[in-house]
Amino acid sequence: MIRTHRLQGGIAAATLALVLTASGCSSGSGSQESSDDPIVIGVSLPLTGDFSEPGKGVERGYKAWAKIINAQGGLLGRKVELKILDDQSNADRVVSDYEQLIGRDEVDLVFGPFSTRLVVPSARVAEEYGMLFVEPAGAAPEVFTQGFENLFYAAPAVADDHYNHLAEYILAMPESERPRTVAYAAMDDPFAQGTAYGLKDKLEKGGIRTVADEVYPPNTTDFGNIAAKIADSGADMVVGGTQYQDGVNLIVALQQLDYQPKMAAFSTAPTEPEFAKAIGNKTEGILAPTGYTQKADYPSNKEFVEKYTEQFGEAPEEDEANAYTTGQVVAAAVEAAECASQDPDCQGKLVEWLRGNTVQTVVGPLKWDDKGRPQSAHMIQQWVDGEIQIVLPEAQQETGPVYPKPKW
Amino acid sequence: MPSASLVFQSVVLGVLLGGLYALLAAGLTLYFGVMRVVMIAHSAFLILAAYLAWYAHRETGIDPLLTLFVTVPLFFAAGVAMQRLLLTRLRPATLTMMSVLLTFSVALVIEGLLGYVFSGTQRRIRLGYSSSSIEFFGARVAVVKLIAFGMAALALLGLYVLMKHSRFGQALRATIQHREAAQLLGIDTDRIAGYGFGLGLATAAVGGTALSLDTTIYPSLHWHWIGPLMAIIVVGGLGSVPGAAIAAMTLGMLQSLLQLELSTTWAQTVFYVALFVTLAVRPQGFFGGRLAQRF
Amino acid sequence: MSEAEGAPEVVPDHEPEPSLATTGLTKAFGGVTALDSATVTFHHGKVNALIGPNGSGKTTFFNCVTGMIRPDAGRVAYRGRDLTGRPSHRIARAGIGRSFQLCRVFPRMTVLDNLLAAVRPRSLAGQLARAGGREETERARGWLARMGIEHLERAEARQLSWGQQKLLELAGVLMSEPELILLDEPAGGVNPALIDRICDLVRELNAEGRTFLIVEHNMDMVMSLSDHVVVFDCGRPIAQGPPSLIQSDERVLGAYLGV
Amino acid sequence: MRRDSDTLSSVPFPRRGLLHLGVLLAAVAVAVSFPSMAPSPYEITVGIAILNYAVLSTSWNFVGGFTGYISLGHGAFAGLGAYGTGLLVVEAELPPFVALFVAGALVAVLAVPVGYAALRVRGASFVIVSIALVLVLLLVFQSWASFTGGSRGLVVPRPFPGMLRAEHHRTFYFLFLALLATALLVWWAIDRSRFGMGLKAIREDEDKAQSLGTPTYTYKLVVFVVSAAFTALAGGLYALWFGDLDPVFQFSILSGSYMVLMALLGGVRHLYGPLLGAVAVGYALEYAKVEYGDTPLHLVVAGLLLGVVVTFMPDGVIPAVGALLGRFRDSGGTSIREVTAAELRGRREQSEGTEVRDGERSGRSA
Repeated sequence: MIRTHRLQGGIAAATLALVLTASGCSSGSGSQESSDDPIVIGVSLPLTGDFSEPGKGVERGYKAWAKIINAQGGLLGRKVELKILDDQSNADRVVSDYEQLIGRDEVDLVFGPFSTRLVVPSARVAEEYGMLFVEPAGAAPEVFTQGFENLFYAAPAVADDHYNHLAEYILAMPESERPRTVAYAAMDDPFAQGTAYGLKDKLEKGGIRTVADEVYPPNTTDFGNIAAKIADSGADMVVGGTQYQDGVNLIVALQQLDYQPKMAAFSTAPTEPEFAKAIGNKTEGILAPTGYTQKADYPSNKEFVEKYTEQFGEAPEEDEANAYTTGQVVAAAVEAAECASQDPDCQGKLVEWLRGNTVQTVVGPLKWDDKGRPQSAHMIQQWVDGEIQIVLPEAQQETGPVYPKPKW
Repeated sequence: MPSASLVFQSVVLGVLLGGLYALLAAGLTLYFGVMRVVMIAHSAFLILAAYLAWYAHRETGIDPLLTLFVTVPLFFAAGVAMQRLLLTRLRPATLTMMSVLLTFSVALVIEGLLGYVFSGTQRRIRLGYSSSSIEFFGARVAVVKLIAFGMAALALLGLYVLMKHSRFGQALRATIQHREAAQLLGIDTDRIAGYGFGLGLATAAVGGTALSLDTTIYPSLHWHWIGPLMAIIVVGGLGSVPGAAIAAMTLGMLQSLLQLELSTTWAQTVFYVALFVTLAVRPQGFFGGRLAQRF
Repeated sequence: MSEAEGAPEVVPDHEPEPSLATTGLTKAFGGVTALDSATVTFHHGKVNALIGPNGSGKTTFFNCVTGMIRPDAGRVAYRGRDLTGRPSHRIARAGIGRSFQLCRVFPRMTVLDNLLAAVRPRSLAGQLARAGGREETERARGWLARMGIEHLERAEARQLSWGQQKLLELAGVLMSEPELILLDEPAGGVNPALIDRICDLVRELNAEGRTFLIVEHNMDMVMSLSDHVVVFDCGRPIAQGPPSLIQSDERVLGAYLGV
Repeated sequence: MRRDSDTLSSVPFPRRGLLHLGVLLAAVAVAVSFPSMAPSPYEITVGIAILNYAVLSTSWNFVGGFTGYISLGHGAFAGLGAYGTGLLVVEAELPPFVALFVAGALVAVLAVPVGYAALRVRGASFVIVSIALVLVLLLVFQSWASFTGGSRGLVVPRPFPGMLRAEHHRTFYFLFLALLATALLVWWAIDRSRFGMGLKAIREDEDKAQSLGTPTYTYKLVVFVVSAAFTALAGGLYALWFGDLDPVFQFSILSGSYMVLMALLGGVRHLYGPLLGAVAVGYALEYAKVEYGDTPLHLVVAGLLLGVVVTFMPDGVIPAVGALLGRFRDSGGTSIREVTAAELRGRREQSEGTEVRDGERSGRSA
């Protein structure tokens, strides 16, 4: 019996020790500003788990930005240093990561994580600690309706507006030519659904009928039934609110059924470099919105593409570009406000400056409304002659849009 | 109201899907039969086999079907080893519960290692015939789906012949029916249980290869499979291979048909609804034998 | 009923009061019929024995009457009360306790807790009350003392020898205050000295008013102990009566010797 | 390893009680003073996470520890508690803490039919149902977007709107601590009750327990409901603290399996087992994240740990360490007071009986 309670005592002591070490190992990087101290920027990214692929893309974009800006002498004469934590694509972790970065590690600035699901919880942490929160990936409408005052989305447009140019183009066609019926299929994900339903709203307003509307969970691997319903609807146009692999699967499943729409638009997937091979090169005529093109002639973009390619051996994609844009936006604010620390005055000045100014970035000039929504639009690309090319808007087009789309 | 051709298309898809479910559920049933073990890692091995097929195809360009010559014996051996080295270590009194945890931990390890080696990226085999299809009474059937179904059907048929017409099969069935009685008949039930386990895992190898032909794979995909499979073996009656096959076809078909009217997500719940209804109304399963009564 | 309750009521031999009785009890496993319309009555206040060759359905009979398995057909009654298809805890609460063929105790509980776990609180408050109150602990110790294993009360049951476990199992059954006690092979795997001890216990407990139904292969024990013997073969009774009669019954010899 | 129930069979001596009390008070003092010692709010959030784990695994242990039924799907009850609380606040506009308890009660009610289906047949079906419950709820909460918010998530408003974040963490730290204390108290009360004795008998040998008159089905169902209710309260409190709910994270098999791992690691038969396991696993997870953050090896580690615990120390660390200490004390000890002469004699008898028992065991396992 004595033994028992010794043991219980031991357990309590061990618990105590663990808790104390947990609390005792904090080592803040210090918040005093001097020109020798680097500016530490805290980021949490999904480097493992469901969002790890785009998460790693965003990481590369941030790293490229840090390298380029340090080569130019840093920010306010101080080097920048990234502190990147892995949130395992998990909302609990992402919040705890930003708590750690802001509370324990006392970073000077924070950048946003990837994916809408993780942006909202983490933006709340930053908001409540009064930190500026510029993020590269929360495009869904929900992000901007939470009442966040410190949040800015560093890309040309929110998800709903990705297809704006396409909607205008379709509605401008003569009634007799334009597609009359549309089938939608969207992944159950705020971003992917946002793109498809943004277009749906606009087309329905223009009198174009919806004949199929399918939502599938992110873990769907078999698209046979969804494709069957779309093909059966005989819609003139198919719109996929897709990420990468589900887009590929959906297209292959549609091709297996020999469904031939007059127009086919999918988000994300068609812009990926692997896409053509993945669907057996049957890409002809597929449309996709994109917020970024390596060919854009904004001055900073040339530098970005060149140096990024040098660093990573391949050209940057949209995720990388949006991360880089985030860096550019924060940097512009820091240079203007001439401060970079957790001090509420400083963070307040950063936020205030972004509210009223336009920033030149690799995706073009960006400015935001009072909720942090960017005010530009996405370009529309199309696979023409085995190559993905910008077709809309006309000002930026590399080739004219092809309609009706050839068989795939 | 969906058109007749769409309904027919769905029926065809349901049959094709049900075939794969049936094969995999047969494997789960074997483990349960010989060892009273609910093998959570079954679907993790399924995904592992799919990854091996994908990897072999990517590296060497060989047809994924050829990997069966390696994965089937390999998985059989792994099954025997797992039974001999891991499951026999557990105390008989708590075997059912603890084996769930043990196989669960195996599933976690496989998922983690797959993620470590191949990353979390979704993968898909690109075959020349990926998007080709054939016409079947007005329904379009993808060639890859047909191949997958054919593999499942062949494997199930093989299993059936093995169990019905071989001496080993007789011993296996005797062990499943009544272990003590089988021992009295001079059957080395431990050895048979090991082989039964290996056989179960071999179905995962076949199933995984079939799966890799037409769908995307990623490390955590196995959770997506284990739920429906467990529901199937309960509905079919734990321990009954024919019961599992019938339940698999029925539920696979139901899922496919329900998708006509419901969203994909809602349609998936059919497995769980069937599971709960079965346990509440007829816990021994709808097609099963007496085994299920006490488990 | 407790040990203090004195001698059993005297029932004339020619008109025994029925204890456990079954009518047409049937149970099949797959294609094998383990119980085939068994109709049998045991006597209240007596030591009854159920014998028969291996596989004659004795254990299945036990399992059916104690609710461990559901019979396919037939009825079970105890002192006129229908118990057919009741779950086994209800049957236990009706006053029927049992031991198991391969003796079953709670292996990782202490000997004393093994007995305390057999206490059956009747009210909600009783359920939530602390286990092992003074009264029930005393009662448990009393039973352990009677079994001669009181010195082991704090050992875990799995640490006990086979024979000690048999005694512990019996003590546990007694703790649940049954009127009728079903013993499945009480002498199985037990040394002769302990068999004698068990026989004495059964006699004492019977004298205190408990009815017994014993399945046993040890014929000496059955014949010396029991008042009434039922012989099973192929899932049904083929003979019943006092031991002296049974010993000379041809059908019994046939069943046992295959004559 | 002896637990409180052993005190039944021994004469308590006051010194031991005092020691127990002292240790308990010290532990409480540390737990209570922790937030004021934490250098930043981050450490408090780690404390909350560990407390949350501890409440969850202690709640799990009502079923797992007492009855031996392993539920891999307790994450479902936590998720239901979280969503129940959130939806009651958002949709029914109940005050947050009223919503919390209403949600707990609703989950308890829901646990009845679930338990009915899961517990009717033994063993395997229970595990299958527990896993299926998580998977089906994930599907339902994703699909029923008009009610649950689906994959867009559900935002639960802060219960204390004006409160600064650090203060918010501190408040919830104490709320979680109070919930943990309640769960431990109830577990302790059941452990020493006749009800608990019946449950433990079920864990040991369900048929036998029933043949002795224990209404096993009812007992299992009751303790299952209690367990579900506590798990739901933990989930609900978490929802109020965290604020953002997403079906994918709320209905996760992994979170359920962590509860099992923690309880098993600490020792399911011990009151403090799950708590200890939660501290160890919670700390290990934090450590693994910092050290090996960007690989999915944490899954491998969790899997291996679970496998090792299941295979080699199914009773957890506390008994394993206890046995080790016991051996140590036996070898050096001259004053083992609790071993009486009678017990020593008993041990001698046991060793004589070993052969028979082994024979018996293999017979039973066959």
